[in-house]
Parts: sequence; C-alpha cells; structure tokens
Amino acid sequence: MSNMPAVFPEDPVWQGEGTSRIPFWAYTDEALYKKELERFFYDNHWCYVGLEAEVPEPGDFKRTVIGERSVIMTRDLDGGINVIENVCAHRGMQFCRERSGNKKELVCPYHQWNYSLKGDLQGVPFLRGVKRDGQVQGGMPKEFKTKENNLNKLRVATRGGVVFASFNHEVESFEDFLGPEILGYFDRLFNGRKLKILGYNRQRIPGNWKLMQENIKDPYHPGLLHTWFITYGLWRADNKSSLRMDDKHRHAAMISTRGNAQAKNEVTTGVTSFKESMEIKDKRLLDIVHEPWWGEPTAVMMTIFPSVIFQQQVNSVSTRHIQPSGPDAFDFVWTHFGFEDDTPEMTQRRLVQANLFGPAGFVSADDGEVIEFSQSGFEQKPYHRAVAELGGYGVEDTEHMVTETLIRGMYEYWRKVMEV
Amino acid sequence: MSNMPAVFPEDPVWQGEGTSRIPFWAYTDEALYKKELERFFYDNHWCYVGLEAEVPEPGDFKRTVIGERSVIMTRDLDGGINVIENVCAHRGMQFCRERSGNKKELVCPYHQWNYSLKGDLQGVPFLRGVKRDGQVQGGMPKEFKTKENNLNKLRVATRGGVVFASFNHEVESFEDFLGPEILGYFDRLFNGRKLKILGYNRQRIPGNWKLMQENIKDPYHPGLLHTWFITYGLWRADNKSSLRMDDKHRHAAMISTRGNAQAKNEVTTGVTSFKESMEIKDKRLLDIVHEPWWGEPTAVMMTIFPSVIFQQQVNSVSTRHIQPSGPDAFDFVWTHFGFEDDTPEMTQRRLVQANLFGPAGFVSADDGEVIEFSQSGFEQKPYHRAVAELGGYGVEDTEHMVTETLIRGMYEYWRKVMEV
Amino acid sequence: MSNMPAVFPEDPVWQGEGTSRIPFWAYTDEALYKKELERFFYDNHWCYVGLEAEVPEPGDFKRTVIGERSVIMTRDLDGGINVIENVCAHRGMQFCRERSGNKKELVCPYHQWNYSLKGDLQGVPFLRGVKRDGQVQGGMPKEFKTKENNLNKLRVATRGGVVFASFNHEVESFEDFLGPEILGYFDRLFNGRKLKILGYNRQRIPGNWKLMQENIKDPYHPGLLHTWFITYGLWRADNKSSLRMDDKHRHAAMISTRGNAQAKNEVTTGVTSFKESMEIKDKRLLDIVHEPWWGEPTAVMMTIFPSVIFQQQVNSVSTRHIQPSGPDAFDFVWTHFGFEDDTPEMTQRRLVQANLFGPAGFVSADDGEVIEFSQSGFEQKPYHRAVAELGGYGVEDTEHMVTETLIRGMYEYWRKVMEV
Amino acid sequence: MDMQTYIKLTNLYADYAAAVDAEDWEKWVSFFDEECEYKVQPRENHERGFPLSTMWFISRNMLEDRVYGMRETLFHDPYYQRHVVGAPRIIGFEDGIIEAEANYAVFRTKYDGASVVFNVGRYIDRIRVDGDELKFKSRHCIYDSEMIANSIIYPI
Amino acid sequence: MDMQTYIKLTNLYADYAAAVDAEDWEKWVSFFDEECEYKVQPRENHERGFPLSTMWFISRNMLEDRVYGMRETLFHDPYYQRHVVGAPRIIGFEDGIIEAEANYAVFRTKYDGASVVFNVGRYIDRIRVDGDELKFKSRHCIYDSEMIANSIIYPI
Amino acid sequence: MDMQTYIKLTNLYADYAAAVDAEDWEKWVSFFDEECEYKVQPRENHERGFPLSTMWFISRNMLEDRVYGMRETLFHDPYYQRHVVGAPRIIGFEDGIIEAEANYAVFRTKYDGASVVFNVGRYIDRIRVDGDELKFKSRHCIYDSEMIANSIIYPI
Repeated sequence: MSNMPAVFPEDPVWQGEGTSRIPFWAYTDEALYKKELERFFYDNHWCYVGLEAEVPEPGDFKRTVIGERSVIMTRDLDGGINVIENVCAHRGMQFCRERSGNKKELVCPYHQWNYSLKGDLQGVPFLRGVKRDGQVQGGMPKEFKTKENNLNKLRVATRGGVVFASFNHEVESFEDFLGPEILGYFDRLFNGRKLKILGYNRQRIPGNWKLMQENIKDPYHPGLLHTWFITYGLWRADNKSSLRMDDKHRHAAMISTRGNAQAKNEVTTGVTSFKESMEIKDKRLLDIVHEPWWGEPTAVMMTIFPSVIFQQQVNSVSTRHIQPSGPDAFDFVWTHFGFEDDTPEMTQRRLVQANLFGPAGFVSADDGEVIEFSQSGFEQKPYHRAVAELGGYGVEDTEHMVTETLIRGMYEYWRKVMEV
Repeated sequence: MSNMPAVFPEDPVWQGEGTSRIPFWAYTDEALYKKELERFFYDNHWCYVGLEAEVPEPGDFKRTVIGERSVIMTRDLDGGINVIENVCAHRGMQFCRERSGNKKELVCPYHQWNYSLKGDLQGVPFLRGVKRDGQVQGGMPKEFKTKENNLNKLRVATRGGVVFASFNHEVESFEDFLGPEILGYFDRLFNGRKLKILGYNRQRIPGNWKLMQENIKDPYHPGLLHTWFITYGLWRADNKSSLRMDDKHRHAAMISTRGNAQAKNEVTTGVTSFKESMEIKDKRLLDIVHEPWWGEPTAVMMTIFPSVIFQQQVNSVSTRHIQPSGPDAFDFVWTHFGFEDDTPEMTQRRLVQANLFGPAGFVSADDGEVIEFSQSGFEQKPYHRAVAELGGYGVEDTEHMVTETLIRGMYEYWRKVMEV
Repeated sequence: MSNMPAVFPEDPVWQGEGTSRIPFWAYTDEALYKKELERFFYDNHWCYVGLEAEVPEPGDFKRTVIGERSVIMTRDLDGGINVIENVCAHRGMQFCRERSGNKKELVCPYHQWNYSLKGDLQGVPFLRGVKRDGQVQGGMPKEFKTKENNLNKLRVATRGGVVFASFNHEVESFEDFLGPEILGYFDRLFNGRKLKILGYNRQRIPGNWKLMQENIKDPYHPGLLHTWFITYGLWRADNKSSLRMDDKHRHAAMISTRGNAQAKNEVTTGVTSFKESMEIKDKRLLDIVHEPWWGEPTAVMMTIFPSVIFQQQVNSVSTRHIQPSGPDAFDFVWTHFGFEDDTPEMTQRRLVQANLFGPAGFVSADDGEVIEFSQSGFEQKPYHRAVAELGGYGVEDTEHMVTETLIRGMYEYWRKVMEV
Repeated sequence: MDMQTYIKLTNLYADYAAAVDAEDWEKWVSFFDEECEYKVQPRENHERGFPLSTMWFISRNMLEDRVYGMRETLFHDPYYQRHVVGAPRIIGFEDGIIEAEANYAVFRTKYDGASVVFNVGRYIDRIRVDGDELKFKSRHCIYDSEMIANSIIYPI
Repeated sequence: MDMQTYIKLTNLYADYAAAVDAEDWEKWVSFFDEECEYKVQPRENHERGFPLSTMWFISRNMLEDRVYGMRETLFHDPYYQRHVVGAPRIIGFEDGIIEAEANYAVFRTKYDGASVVFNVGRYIDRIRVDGDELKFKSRHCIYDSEMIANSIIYPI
Repeated sequence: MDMQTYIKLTNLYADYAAAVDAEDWEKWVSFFDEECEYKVQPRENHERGFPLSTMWFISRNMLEDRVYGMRETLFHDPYYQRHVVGAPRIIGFEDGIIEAEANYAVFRTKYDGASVVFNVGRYIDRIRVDGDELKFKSRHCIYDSEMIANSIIYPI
C-alpha cells in the first residue's frame, strides 16, 4: 500500500552488528521482557537483595524481590543469611506479608505449613492424618518427604555486608561475576565497616528497567540535565573522570574527582561569578567533607547488571535497587546508609545531602522524569531506534565523560545473552 | 545457556496423569482462561443467576453476569422467569444500566429498539421508513424480521426459588447437571419455602476464579486459617464431617456437624493458629439456634461448578456468586437471605452471624486474602505447581476433613473438559 | 463438544460481502487496532492537528497527538506551520512536555539536543568532544551529520485556518483527500475568516474510536437518544436533510435544516423518548440566530476519516478531535471557536449553546455513554455482529435521515484498506 | 468575619455537598440566588483566559433547565457521587457578599467498580448574606481533572 | 448548637479518624457508648431497605470482639488507612443527642503499591453529649464503594 | 484553645493548601518561621525510627533553595496538585506553640490523564503563635503513599 515502515514490527530483528543504535522495541516488547527476566534475573546472574545491616539479629527478615519474584532474606538462628522464594511449597501462596520483622520460623497462614528460617519444611499439619476410632484418616501420602518440599532456596553471596542471591546455584562466584576492576570499586565502598541504615525511599518509575541502568551509565547527561549541579558549580566538564567496565561490559563504574590536578585545560575554578548568580542559601546543602576511604575519587557510581546501583556521591551513600514490573515500569528502592562510626554531624550531613537524591532529589527527580518520557517516546514508534554514538561505535574504558560507551557495552552483552 | 526451567513456559503442558499437582499456569494463562469461559460459563453448564425472591413482581428485573457476559433476569408479565443477554440486537449496546428495578419492557436508549421482558423484539423506530411527499424514505429492508432479531435468550432452570441459566439450550437438565447427591443437599436448603432477601455484599478478589471453588472444596484450611473458629471452639478437626461429589467430581458438598463429644487433643496439635480459648464478649455473635430443616448437619457448603457457592453455616445462609474477570480476578457477590417465616429474632440472628462472613467477616475476610496471595505466588513462577496430595492422589467421597480430594476431583473434570 | 460458536474467534474473518453486519471483533481486536493505526493514522491519510488560531505568533506551539503518536504543531519564526513528531532524535525522549506555549527553539532536556521550530537539529552538546591535553576526547563520530538527525517532520496541509498533517509525505493533496463535495462543506465553515478560540473540553471515552465516527454518521439516533432535542422541538425526523460522502465513502456530511413547516406526526410516533413538549425556562439556551455564512443548512456535521469531526450546530461551532488509545478507548478533545468579528452577544450565545455539547452537554453527554456501553456489549461476545441495515444494504448519498448508509460506507472503505 | 457566619458558611458547603450527593436537585437549585452563575470549567480555560466552560448556567432558571435534563432527557449510566470538601478560605466579605474558596474532591462510584477520583478542583464562590440566609451569587468549579471520565451528568 | 459543642464535634470526628488510622483500637472502642451500634453498610442495602451490613456490631462488647479478631485471628495483608472527613452537618440536637452526618473518603495503601480510594461514603451518627463528653450512640458508615477491594479488616 | 485561634489555625491550613496548589512558592515559604523544619517522610521511616526523609529542609533559607530548584533547575513534567485536608486536631498548646495534626490527601493531575491519589498522610505540626501571626516551626508530612508515582517535585 505504501512504503512506510511497519510502526509495530511483528518479529523485530536488530539490524546489523554493533550496539550504537538501539531499537525502541527492546524497551517495549512483552515477550523480550519475559526473556530478560528469565536470562538476567532468574538465571546466571547475582541479583541484589539487601544489606546485612537490615537483618542484624537472628530471626530478622526482610521481604524484597528479584525481578518480579518475591523473596525473603532471613538471618537464621546460626547468624547465617538465607534468601528464600516467598512461595509456599504447598499450594503456592506468597505467604510472607510483612515487609520486615523478626520471626522464629516462617509460617504459611493458609494451612500452617511451617518452615525454618533457612527455608526447610518443618511441619505439616495432619501430615499423618487424624486418628479416629482407631483408624487413620487422611494425611499426606507415605512417599511425601518434608525434605523434598522445602521452600525454594537461592544461592547467597555476601561481601562487605551486601547480600546478593541467584536462583541458579551453578552461577559463577560473586567475585568472578563482578570482575576484578569493578570488585575493587565495590570493596572501596563496602570495606568491612559496619553499615548503619538511614532509611528508605521508594518510587515507581514508568519506564523500562534498562533505562535506569543506562541513566547511570550515561555520563553525558549530568552536566546537561541536572542544571542544579552547574548552578552551584558542582559539576565541571574538566573534572577528572574515568569509566570502567568488567570484561563482559555489563557492569560499570563512573568515577569522578572534583578539583582535578591533571587538567590541562586553562580554566578557572569558577569561583568568581556574576553578582546575579546564585548562591545556595543554606550552605549545609553543599557541606561536603572528604572521607578518608574515598581515596582520590569524590564520587563513584557503580551499575551492577541487572539489579542494582551503588551510589557514592560525596557524603551521600546508598544502594538503588531495580525491581522490574513489566516492560514499561520498575520499582526503584533507595536504601541510604552511613557507617557505624559516623559522628552525629556526619549523619546529619548525609541526611541533608540526601536532599539531592531520591524521588524528590535536586538531581535525581529529573532522572525519573526523563526515563518516563523516554519510554513514552519508544512506545509511540517501536520501529525506531536510539542513537548512542557519542564517543564512537566501540566499547572501551575511557578517561572522560563525553561518551556513551558504557551504554553500548551493556547492549553488547544484552544482545549476546538475549540472542537478539 | 543453563538448565534452569523456563519460568514462563510457552506451550504449557500438564505433565503426567492425575491432578494432585496443579501447574500454576492453570491460574494465570490468558488463553486458557478464555477457553474456560467458553467451555464452562458459556456452554454446557448451568450458571447461577439469582433468586426468584429478587424479582418477586412482574416487571421486576435484576442485572447480573454469567462469566463475563452481562445478562438480565426478568419476571415477565405472566410471572415467568427469563434470562436474557444484555446486548441490543441492533448495534450491540449493553443497554440495561440499572442493577435492578421494575419495567414494562426493555428499551435500548441508543435507537429505542424495544423488547418484551421475554427478550422479544417489539418495536423498531422507523422500521418501515418515513413517508415524505408520497415517498417512503429509509427504514429496514423488507427481509428484516423482528422475530429474527430478538435478544439472546438463555435457557432457564428454576428450582426451589433459585435461578440458573445456560447459553446453550442443549444443556442437560439442571437435575442431571447437579446429580442426585448434590441435588439432595440443594433441596435441603431450597426446600420450597419462600426466601427473604436480607441484602448484598460485594467484593472483588484479585485471584483466579477457580481459587474460590478450591477454597470451599478445601476442608483442610478452616481449622488452620480461620483461627477465629478455633479460638471460640467452633471448629474441631474431629467434628463429624463428610465430603460428597457428583459423578463428574465438579460439584461438591462439605457437610459438617458440630458438637462431637470426643474431644481429641491431637486435632489442634501443631496448629500454630490455636489460641488459648477465649470468651466472646457479646454472646450474640455465637448465638446459634438449631433449625429443623438442617437435619443432622450444622453446616453444609456446596460448590456448584463453575459459578456459585451455597452456604449454610449454622444460621447464616447465603449464595456466593463467582463472576470471573480475567484470569486474575473475580467479583464475588454475596446474597444473604432468610425465610419468609423467620421471626424477627431469627432475622437478627442471621444478620449478626453475617459478621462471620463476607468481605469483612471474621472467617471469610481471610479467604479473600489467601486467594489474592496464592495468585501472587502463581504469577511469579508459572512453571511451578501446587501440591494437593492430602489424602492421597485419588478422588473419592470421604468421611473426614483431612483431604484435598475435592480439589483433585475438580481438576480431573477440568482437564477432561479443557483437554489440557 | 458442542456446536456453540467460539465466543472469542481466533482468526476472525468477516463473512460475505457488504458491510451491513459489522462483527464485534472489529472493535475489540488488539492486532486489528494496531493495523488501523498503521494504515489510517500513520499512513496515507491527513489527520487533524489543530487550528492556526491556536498558534498565532511565531514561536507558538501546541502539543497534540495523531493516533497514539505525540506531535507538536509549531509556528516557526517565518510564520510557517510545522508538525513534528515529539520524539528526540538522540535517544528518543518525548521531550516536549507543555501543552502549549511559546518557544524560540525545541530543546530536549535529557542531553540538551536542540532543534529549530521546523524540527531541524541545531545543536548537540560536545558534538566534537572536549579538548584536553591537546587531544580531543569523545564527541560524535565524524560521519554524524546534524542534518541527518532532525526530528521527524510531517507533511502539513493548512486550509481555512485548519491544520492537518501526514506521516507519509507521499499522501495525496488535502483537497483530493476530502474530495470536492466534502471540501465544499469544509470551505463553508472555514471560509477564510479569522477564528477565535473559545476554549477546550476533553473527555476520555471508553469505546473504540470508530464508534465516534459512527455516531456522527448515524442520523438515526439524534431523534431517539437525544430526547432533549425533541422535548424542545429542536429535532424532527422530517426536517430537511441530506447525507453526503466522498468517493471513497470514508468522509461524510450530515446536513440538516430546521423549521420545515410540514409537521408530520408520524415522525415521533413510536418514539418512547418523546416527552410532552416542555418550555425551556431560560430562553437563552435556545436563542438561535441565523448567520449569513450558513446558507440554507442550520447544522452540518462533518466526519473526516479517521481523526476529526467538524461540528456546526446552529451557533455552536467546534472541532472534535479523535485520539485513539487502544482498541477500547479514545480521548475526545473539543475545541470551541468563534470568529474574529463576533459581537460580544454572539460570543455569549456560542458559549451558552455550548451547554448542549461536550462532556456534560444536553445532547452530547449521552453520546459518550452509549459509546461506552456499545463497547461493553461488543466485548462480551466478540463473535457477534451489529446490524446496520437501516436504509438497506448499500452505500449512497440520501436526502433523508432514516438510514445507516454512512456507516456502511465507512466500513466498505475500512474493509478495503484493512484487507479484512 | 464573625464566628456565626463562618460556621454558617461551613454548613452551606457541607449541605451543598450532601444535597448533590443525595441527588436532591431541588435542594441544589435552592442554594442559588435567582440571579446567579454556576460554572464548571477546566482549569486550563480558566488560566489561559478562555471563556468556554463544561457547564455554564447563568440563572436559576437555567439550573432548573439542567435539572429537567438530568432527570428526564439525558441518558446516562447511574452513578454515585461523593464530595469531600476542605475548609473554606474567606477571601473577602464586603457589602453582604462573601468571597470564599475551597478545595474539593468528588469521587464517582459505578455499581460494579471501584470508587474513582472523578473530579478535583477549587470552588470560587460569591455568596450573598441576607439575615439568616446564605445564597450563591456564583459558584465556579474550576477543575484540575480536565480529562473527564466520559461524561459529567450531575453538578459538581 | 453552641460553638463550643460544634468544635467538640469536629474534634471528635478528627480524633476518630486519627485513632483508626493509627490502628489504635482501644481508642476506637472508647469513642462509643456502652450501648451502641456500629454499622458499615453498602449504600444499596441502605437505600433498598435491606438490613444486611458488612459489619454490624451492636454493643461495645461486640466492638471489643472485633478488636480481638483484627488483632489475633484475622489473617490479612497489612495496610495503611487514611481518612479524610468533610465538615459535619448538624441534622438535629435534642435531649442531649446530636444527629450529625459527614462525608468521608478512606484511602488504603499497601506497602508496595499506590494509595487507592478504598471506601467513600457518609457517616450518619447519633452522639450523646454528657457534660464534656461526646460518645457515639451509633455510627453508620453508608458506603458508595460497594465493590470492596477484596476485604475490609479495619473499621471505617 | 480559644475559638479565634482555632479558626486561625483552620485558615492557616486552608491557606497553605491553596498556596501550594496555586504553585505560589513565595507564599509557601512565608508560612514558615526563619528557623524551621519541613519534612516529607515515608511512614515506614517514621515508624521504624529511620531518620531519612524524602525532603528535609531545616531552615527557611533551605526552603528558598528548594524554590529555586523547583523553578529553575528541576526538569519535570508539569502537573496540577490539589490538597484536601481534614480538620486539624489540637494536640497541645503551650508557651505560644500549637501542636496540631491533620490528615491530608493530595491529588495529582497531569494534562491528559485522570486525577490520581498522589500522596496521602498526616501533617504533624508545631506552630508559633505571635500576636496575630501563625508560623510553622515545623511541618512534618508523614505519608502513607510510600511508593511514589515517579517523583515529588512540589511540596506536599
């Protein structure tokens, strides 16, 4: 009839090599999304579950999700950490309803099957039936073995107080999963100190989950979208910065250092300014104090594929958990923390700086918004594609921010695993 | 890539014989659900529509649904009961908007086609066009016959004041449909007395409609989930009880008798929902008076597949109508009634005991909740399955409650009809 | 199992020739709907965008949609009208968020790519990277040409102050698209006078978008549904009236003339919505003043397929924009206007008569309602069909209102283009 | 403003809400002065200076015409309405005319569905005080919920 | 009604809302007279004259039985409740009994979802005034939201 | 509390709601004392004793910094906000400081969509009374709607 492209391609195919042009249907297709869940969240990857500090005492538990599957992180009576799927072994009820708490055992309310904090089936009411007039009535068949009917236990990795889990027990070690370089940045942040939970923020972002990974793999936008940074002189094109990936290019770290010594551009500090220019009115919003463990970098943003972002932005530290919900939305849970030896001043400082981040943050609220409207753009013409060619077509670590290389890296990995 | 099962099976197949392990996708799959509507609700089954007492006078009507299809139950001017699909024969408008009322005829507001209370097309505006300057303009074609354009009339069965209907006029008789045994319990409750409507409660339960059938075919849960029963000594595993099915195992009756003297501790052992016996503060909540028509049983719960539950729980009697809405939700409409010759005391008693049931009921609110979270469990891993092996793998009537036999029976029938 | 028709046909086929019986699945099927978007809204058709009077000044813009795709109508600095797809050429963000306003250029907030009001890419931050240590870091590849990365520009047609656009630049001329007859009625309303915007009304109607086209192609309903018209003697089946279509039968005009002297009782006989004639209490509701440009007709309703209705109902003039949203809903945006030379009295008259139309209008609110419940009817039995046989089976212009010919005409065109 | 009048005003608001929620249209009309204006208008038109409204009745007679329409001629799906109104703010009180505003939320419930937020916005009122009696000279309902859920039949 | 009592009534309504939203059930019970009636009923039953309610507690003792049920026996998903209540309308005040009504909206929030309109309707109350003390003789919650979102555990 | 102050408090609440719904940020800031605290916090953090908030501004200066951010730097989709606030409960009144609470519901409307329940919760306030003037020493918005619909730009 006409030579217009089909706006809604039926069997979408990613044309050509390379990943500098990402088809919009990669963000909108329901079947692809299910495959992403299966291949990234439910298999072969370590997914973020929480922090040990959230379950400090034996019996403590926290309910969370991996992909779209509800799981429970427990600290068992031996002090070990377990991650268990929140689906009763009997007739499948998602039995644990509280978000957190302390329990001696896990009980499904429907028929009171109960499980240890490790997920082992301990008790089945009327397992052997009921005796009546010398007769046994009902009960489970002889072949029924409680130990074959445990809850679904995930493999768990903990490091530096952070808990990851995998549905597939054959997954490589957590250390191999991160790779040496990213692991280094992980260890910089989680270096064994005790963490102190400061609280949660939650938001539901109506966009594909990968957009959040992209956003934190995109050093191109902060100086452009987050005008706030620039207004108060917090972001400069000549800050020292580097981008690092693991071998597979799925994880990344954006490392930046304010006040760079090796900059060769002739620039001033930006300290002088117009009279009309802005000044923050309450200085505490920008009261940054260097912490020894930072080393040189003043901010490191780590994207651990597929499920979490570790953020250290000057004195504000948090984990940001990606919980996909259909191809077009994800829940985003922020856990802010500090360290056990923080002074009250430092705690207050972290809390005040938290105003920059989260669902209302001076420089994060807009990330949620651009993700929402990116998704809207994709949905109106799935046949189209994004152009991610800043810094060329390839994938490599760089020493600057003017590149979309990390995004290309992520899609290189995505194409390989998804076989698209 | 790995040997994990596909979490979202593409062409789900029910493995093996038997129905003691029910795949979760049987509750979540959209295409299967459409097939269920076609094979259970829209064909070959009698579905519940209402009580004659709801339309006592000629011209009275009540709007309700069968499956997802809107239908109208009318009492025509001859006093007969009709069930008519609420879709205009002209251009398909779901024309009847009130929930109940009294009308001389049915009129579609869009173009005023009007129908008798039996569903016969009576009038079409401008059927023969308009005369102008001696010419006829417009109107319906000569071949158009009003009697070929009636509303879709369902076959109706009434018994004991209860109204059922079938889209397929070839369906077996209502009596055959129930089978002799279930019919007996039906007649126990609807024995010809005039019913008195006490009112409605409505709830939307976000779970697959079959879960409600299962719930009332599951004598395993009341003593475990409904702690309230046990708290006040209302439920004991050693109460006298029997389970009955029709030949096809689709319908069932759970019959129980309170006040069995032989208290056995065994029956509440290991039941964590057991609470130290409590005194009810206002005795009227448990003021049970035996009614002659009960016979021995003090409670009979009938599940009529696929659409309704008839409940007699001591003095509280009600019909519970299952109105599916997608694979993951159903509307659940409770019609409480009494009998024309109830004393005011008995009416008040029924109303007070109604506090146990319905969307806020002491022992029903939790049924809605467990159904919701069963569905959540299924959705997170459709490849998995429920274990319904209490009392073995077979399907048979029993004299005790420690069995999931009725559930296995229902799925045996389901597999046969669904050809899964 | 039984010989009932499949209620949810899998591969729906339109049986037989002709279009007097429209299958319900034509309104409910998701895949068909996507095809409709592709073939009607996104290809080969001129779709309504707005009125020039909405963007009077250079830099003015208005955001709207074609089908489900967000577009922006701008007046560029040369005074020209442009229609541009609201999707950033970089990574696809639907960047324009305001509904209307004035801008010198279009900027995407995510990475500040900026475009002229014509949609040309003007600026890309760090296009050529950043110089550091005498080295260029990052930036877009050499092959990247801004002029190959403009926003998606639509072809635009303006006539009489009305703006249409097409995604396909090869579309026939707007004049050919309307065809001479419909164009005549178009020019009667938009005869070059300056328009004055009076304001907007918006409603979301939960029905298939074609139902709105049908509704205004259906001269059968006004005298039957809109009792208000009859109550105050505003509508009579024997008013002079004619129906006109373009060659392809996709567009139509319903032309009627009030005040035909030959009152015929016949025309309200059998219309149960007829009410004893009432006096309006505030005469201003019916204070109709003939305007010279009307010519003989007192009301002309134009349906321009697929996207807009032009309404002149005595002194109330408006455009009614159809914005589909899935197979089962559309947004309906009313733009009421007057003419630059209207007296204050005439403006007030138009505004008072606006009480008849729109989401709360005396004779429009019910159109939204019947559309909603038509859709409900279709969804409950997609295998069924509407009967549109008033005035026979054919498609032709007529001089009366007792016919569904325009509806048959539209579906004739629909079947041809949709190849159903 | 004296306490007495303030309470009366609060009552007027509550009574108005109760009357429309009870579909007591005679009562509804009775809250207005003979000469009055009742307007339901999208915030957009209000803010951009466009005169068009969704309902615009400019006399008590016209309100009665609307009542007739709602009762007799307008086909519509039955629905429940429920108003929750915030405390009134007194903007001015001169020459026996109170100018007041209040935020409102109207919830619509159809028989077989959930209650939904149907229309939220702000009342902008001019009220004549005459001895014991308070009557609306004008009530403008400027609503945020510009995308109407199909249709508005009953007054807000 | 004197201002003092009017304010007290307004406070009673606000305190009631705060108590149920804080899940302070002892407090909830304490608002009622020994002999009292608490009823949560669909508008349909109310308007059609059907006596059935969704909750019907006819003594303070029975309210306490409900508290026990909510606390100890009723399995349910945890949720937050939030009441927003309009200004009360005084229908009558005789023999120390205030008859009053108010519109209410209750929002339910589950941990990982949006807040939803859970139950909207009208309170129809009879309140005993005894010196400084106001106690409910009866509180009827006649609700529009007849299709309940699964279950109602806490009082409205 | 004397009637006069009670009415003033009610007005303060209504004026606050009107100001934020009108996006009048200067007005918003003016409701606060020089030294003040404004906090928007998920109920979970509040109840579990976690200090983190979604917004936490600890001086009027910081409120002004927020205003600058909302106006100038924070990219966001435009939206309408509408507050409906229940009657305030007076918790205490000593040394010129009123402690009061109120339930609120905030509805968000985007141009082409329905109005949605955006944020419901409870205000916990400390208000300084100084002659005719009432100023917030602190306003804590403890919200139930913990799963935020993408982002919160404007104050609650």
